[in-house]
Amino acid sequence: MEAVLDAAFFRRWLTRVTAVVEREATALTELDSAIGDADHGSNMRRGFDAASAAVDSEPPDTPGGVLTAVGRQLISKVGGASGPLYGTALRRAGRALGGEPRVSAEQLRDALGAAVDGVRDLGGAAVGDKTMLDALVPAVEAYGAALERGADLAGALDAAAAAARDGAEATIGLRARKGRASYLGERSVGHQDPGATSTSLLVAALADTAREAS
Amino acid sequence: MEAVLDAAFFRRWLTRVTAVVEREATALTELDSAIGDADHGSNMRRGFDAASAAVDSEPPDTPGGVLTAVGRQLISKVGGASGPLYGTALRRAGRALGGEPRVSAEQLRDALGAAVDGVRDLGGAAVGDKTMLDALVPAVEAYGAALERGADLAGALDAAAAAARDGAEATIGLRARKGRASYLGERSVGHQDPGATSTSLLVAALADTAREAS
Amino acid sequence: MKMLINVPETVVSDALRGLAAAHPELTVDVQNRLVVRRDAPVADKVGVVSGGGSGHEPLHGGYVGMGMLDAACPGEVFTSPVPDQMARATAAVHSGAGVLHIVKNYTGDVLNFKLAAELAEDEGIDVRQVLVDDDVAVTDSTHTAGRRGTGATLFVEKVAGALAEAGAPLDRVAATARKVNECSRSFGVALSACTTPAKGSPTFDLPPGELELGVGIHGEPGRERRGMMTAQEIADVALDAILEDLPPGGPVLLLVNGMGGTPLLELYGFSSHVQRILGQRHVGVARTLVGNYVTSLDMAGASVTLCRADEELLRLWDAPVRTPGLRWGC
Amino acid sequence: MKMLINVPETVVSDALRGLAAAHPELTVDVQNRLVVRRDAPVADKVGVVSGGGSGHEPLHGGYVGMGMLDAACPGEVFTSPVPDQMARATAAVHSGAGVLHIVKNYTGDVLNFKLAAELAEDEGIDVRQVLVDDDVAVTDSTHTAGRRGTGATLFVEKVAGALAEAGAPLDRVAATARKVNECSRSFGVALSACTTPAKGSPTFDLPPGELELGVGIHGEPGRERRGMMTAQEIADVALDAILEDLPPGGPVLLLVNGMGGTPLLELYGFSSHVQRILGQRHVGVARTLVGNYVTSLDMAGASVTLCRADEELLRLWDAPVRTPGLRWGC
Ligand SMILES: Nc1ncnc2c1ncn2[C@@H]1O[C@H](COP(=O)(O)OP(=O)(O)O)[C@@H](O)[C@H]1O
Ligand SMILES: Nc1ncnc2c1ncn2[C@@H]1O[C@H](COP(=O)(O)OP(=O)(O)O)[C@@H](O)[C@H]1O
Ligand SMILES: [Mg+2]
Ligand SMILES: [Mg+2]
Ligand SMILES: [Mg+2]
Ligand SMILES: [Mg+2]
Repeated sequence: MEAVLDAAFFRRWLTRVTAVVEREATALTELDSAIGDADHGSNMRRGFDAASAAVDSEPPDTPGGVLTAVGRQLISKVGGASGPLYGTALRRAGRALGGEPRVSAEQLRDALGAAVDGVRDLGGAAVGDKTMLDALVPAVEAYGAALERGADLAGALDAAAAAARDGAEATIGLRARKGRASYLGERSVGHQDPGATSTSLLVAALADTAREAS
Repeated sequence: MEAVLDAAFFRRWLTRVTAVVEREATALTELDSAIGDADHGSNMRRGFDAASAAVDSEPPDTPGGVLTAVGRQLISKVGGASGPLYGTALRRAGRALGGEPRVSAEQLRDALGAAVDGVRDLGGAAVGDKTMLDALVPAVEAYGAALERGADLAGALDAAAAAARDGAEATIGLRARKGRASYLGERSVGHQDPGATSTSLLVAALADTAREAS
Repeated sequence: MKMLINVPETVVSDALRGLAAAHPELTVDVQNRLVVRRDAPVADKVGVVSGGGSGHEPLHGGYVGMGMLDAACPGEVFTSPVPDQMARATAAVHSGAGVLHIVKNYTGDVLNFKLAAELAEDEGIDVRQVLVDDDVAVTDSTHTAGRRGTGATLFVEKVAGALAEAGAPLDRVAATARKVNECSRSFGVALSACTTPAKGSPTFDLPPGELELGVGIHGEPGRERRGMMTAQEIADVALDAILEDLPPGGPVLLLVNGMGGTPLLELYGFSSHVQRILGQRHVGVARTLVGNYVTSLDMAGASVTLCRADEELLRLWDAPVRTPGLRWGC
Repeated sequence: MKMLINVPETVVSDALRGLAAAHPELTVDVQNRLVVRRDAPVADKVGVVSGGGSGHEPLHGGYVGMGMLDAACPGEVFTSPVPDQMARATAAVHSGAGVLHIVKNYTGDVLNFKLAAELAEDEGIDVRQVLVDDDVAVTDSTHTAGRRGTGATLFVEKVAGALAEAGAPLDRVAATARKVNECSRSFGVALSACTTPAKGSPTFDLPPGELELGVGIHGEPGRERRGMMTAQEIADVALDAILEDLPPGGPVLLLVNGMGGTPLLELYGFSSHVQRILGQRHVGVARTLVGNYVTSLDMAGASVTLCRADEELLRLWDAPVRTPGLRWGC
């Protein structure tokens, strides 16, 4: 059975992401310690804990509502670079999904595109700058391409997750041009970007949520 | 040939002490680091370097003059507890030797006694308090006893040096009641007192100077 | 690494509680993480607000008070605060004359202050922003997020605060704050990494006998690792980098800043080398500050900041200031 | 351990040169190791002199100036200065009204100041001495050199300096200084040992997960080693020891002092626990100071000092002071 993209789906995704971030927080902080300031794990954990708590206490009844609420929490609880960037990404995605109780795989594609635009507009980074965009952009592209090829939601999200993971890994070879890691110049090469890594976790959680439902 | 206790003898002693202190400075500081503030070696080195330089530049022509000059330099260059204590000890010893160009082994005994009194008066410590007195007092006693038994200068100073070394080693078992080490209470037990150790070096240098001359 | 804390999670709120108890002249909102002058908003005065990650104390909370900041928003350790904090601070110090945001140039600070300014402007508050980006260690600005804001933040906050206190309008306070930043350059060096409470171990490995040149204040490694150098050699490298880039002009304000873990004895010694080299290069020093002003937790090391100061800047620098971290003239 | 120095031998003179350059209001005699108020001797004013080993900065050189010390004599690191320094300082600040020596109770300081007082008295200068011995960690005073002088030194120097500035005669300045000491108690804790330049490695080994309770400020180990404790537990132990011994009375001056290597963020957090516990025990806090005031090089840790303060002490505490390390009211 094909997964249904309703509010419950995105709440399950949120629960999963919160658990994954909890589990991976130390690893994310470790990555951030090599080329940043050793806080990405705690930032993500603080944000998703707050988002889970907010959504649990006042559950929105649309997919857009869930994503917007998560985005708002990330903005007002995280700080740092990742807080406003992820927060804006999710708010834009939520806004793109509008007030519908269920959305289609195609609508999700557009929402993901809006998320990319949000990160680009606010942070001014491009693909190749060694940021979360290096996982997010390939993920969104792979998702769209898979849908084009006729994949179902779970299949397309699997493609997205694989692309995100590859994108995150490929940041190892990149020299950072945005964010804190850019201060290191050449010395940023050889380390995986923490934000790209957390993005790949968020996308993998989407795929897992879809697979679990189908 | 019996050593002659003239100004040259005490200058040779000073040269020897300066070299010994230079060599042992790290070890003395190490001892002071365990139960004090890790400066006894550099204190002694600073003091004897200054004393050597002063005596070389204006050589006194009596034993009393040499010891007084050394004492004055220790007081005005060392600081800490050991500076005024050693300085006063040597000034008192120098004063006891008066203005004579040569002194006897018995006069040296009285001068050493005056040194002990100087340390006692200024510092208020008694034997057993884990200080330089625990090497100095047995050394002076052993020296006097050896002279009584008819030993010559070199023999009596050898006895003094042995007693000083034993006294210094015996401070390991003592609990400090004076100086910085006293702050440690029971924890001062098990460590050799730095000041008693440097005293045993000063006395050994006296014996070596006498033996070298004889 | 051992720390004098209860648990990492409460480090910032505990410190704010301590600040509140020690400084009754400040209003500290522990819940919302704000430090505000007790007499805010001061009638007809431009409000001056700054903020950033915690771990740089006394920056910024320690610089709240008469003649300097009206409010500060401390974030988590090394994490910029969130827009809600800055928006609240802005509202709390707004007397009608507008509010200046002093923002150190880090992606997180810039983005969060940007969102905060939008929120404040929604409330009808006139907000100007000045970016501090004085760290010459970050050279290649088209390939980076731009230069970091470090020691010059102190100069900008002091001068802008003095000018606001004197009743200058928002545009003038903002323009002068920008001028201070443009006239300032910094360079930092680390002899050890720092340890954040959340991580609990040093943020990078620095073997004995090596140091990091061109470090920031967030425990990130620097531009270059070298074998250990003397204080004098370090002063040379720092001043070479700074003077190459510093605009020409008259005498300078000099800040010899400790990173937190370096004893004042060493800092003053380091400062003597800095002063000697400046003398050799014919750079006059009008005012000197030596101490831990913009720190990086327990990191051992120091930074040097120079600011070309004209008569006006010196006058504003000398104006009375009364904060926990900087005080004179009253 | 890495240090921001040239060579260990010049650490103190380099720091004095740095102090001189940063503070034109002080006369620094690098050769003779003296820091003196530029306007000394102040006519008809009692001179106030202190000194001790270096490594405790800003103590003592950083407390020279209007309303506090007239002169300070810095010794080598952790080594008391020599009598010649103190005698010179005494002569330099003697206006005819006599001179007070503020001496921390360590054998070296006591002996050297004693010899210095004899030298000064030979010159016909009336000298009084006040011993500071506030450290309650040293309990067994018949079996020790007596309690150490630590944090209370700051209180004694500030209050004696204010009273001398107000024109009080020598006996009164000395008596009040003694009263401050008698009303003060301190307790210190180390999370790490410090490293002296001469030794170049930590003065004692403190394994991860352990701390030293009841430490002094010279890198000596404390009275007891324990497994790591929270800030709150440490505050409890320190206040238990202090309050058991503190004379009863009114509100207190509180100093939460950093040993040098502990970030201000942690110190303020620690201070919040100290204040909370004092509140629970109904001890009113009249004034609070949080920061690195009496340090021990780069040692991580903190000490707490309380001083029962009557109206007069509070007035003297609040009086204007203008020194590199403590400044208010002017
Ligand atoms: N301008 C930017 N655009 C997109 N992503 C960015 C940008 N700057 C930083 N990032 C991402 O943010 C991550 C760091 O997040 P985090 O550590 O939480 O914040 P901070 O850098 O403020 O400490 C980086 O790994 C990078 O992926
Ligand atoms: N009151 C005293 N009487 C005699 N000797 C003392 C006294 N106090 C300390 N000492 C000696 O001084 C030594 C320490 O000297 P040093 O380390 O140079 O000075 P400080 O203790 O001031 O650092 C001790 O090991 C002890 O032998
Ligand atoms: Mg980070
Ligand atoms: Mg010693
Ligand atoms: Mg951060
Ligand atoms: Mg000493």
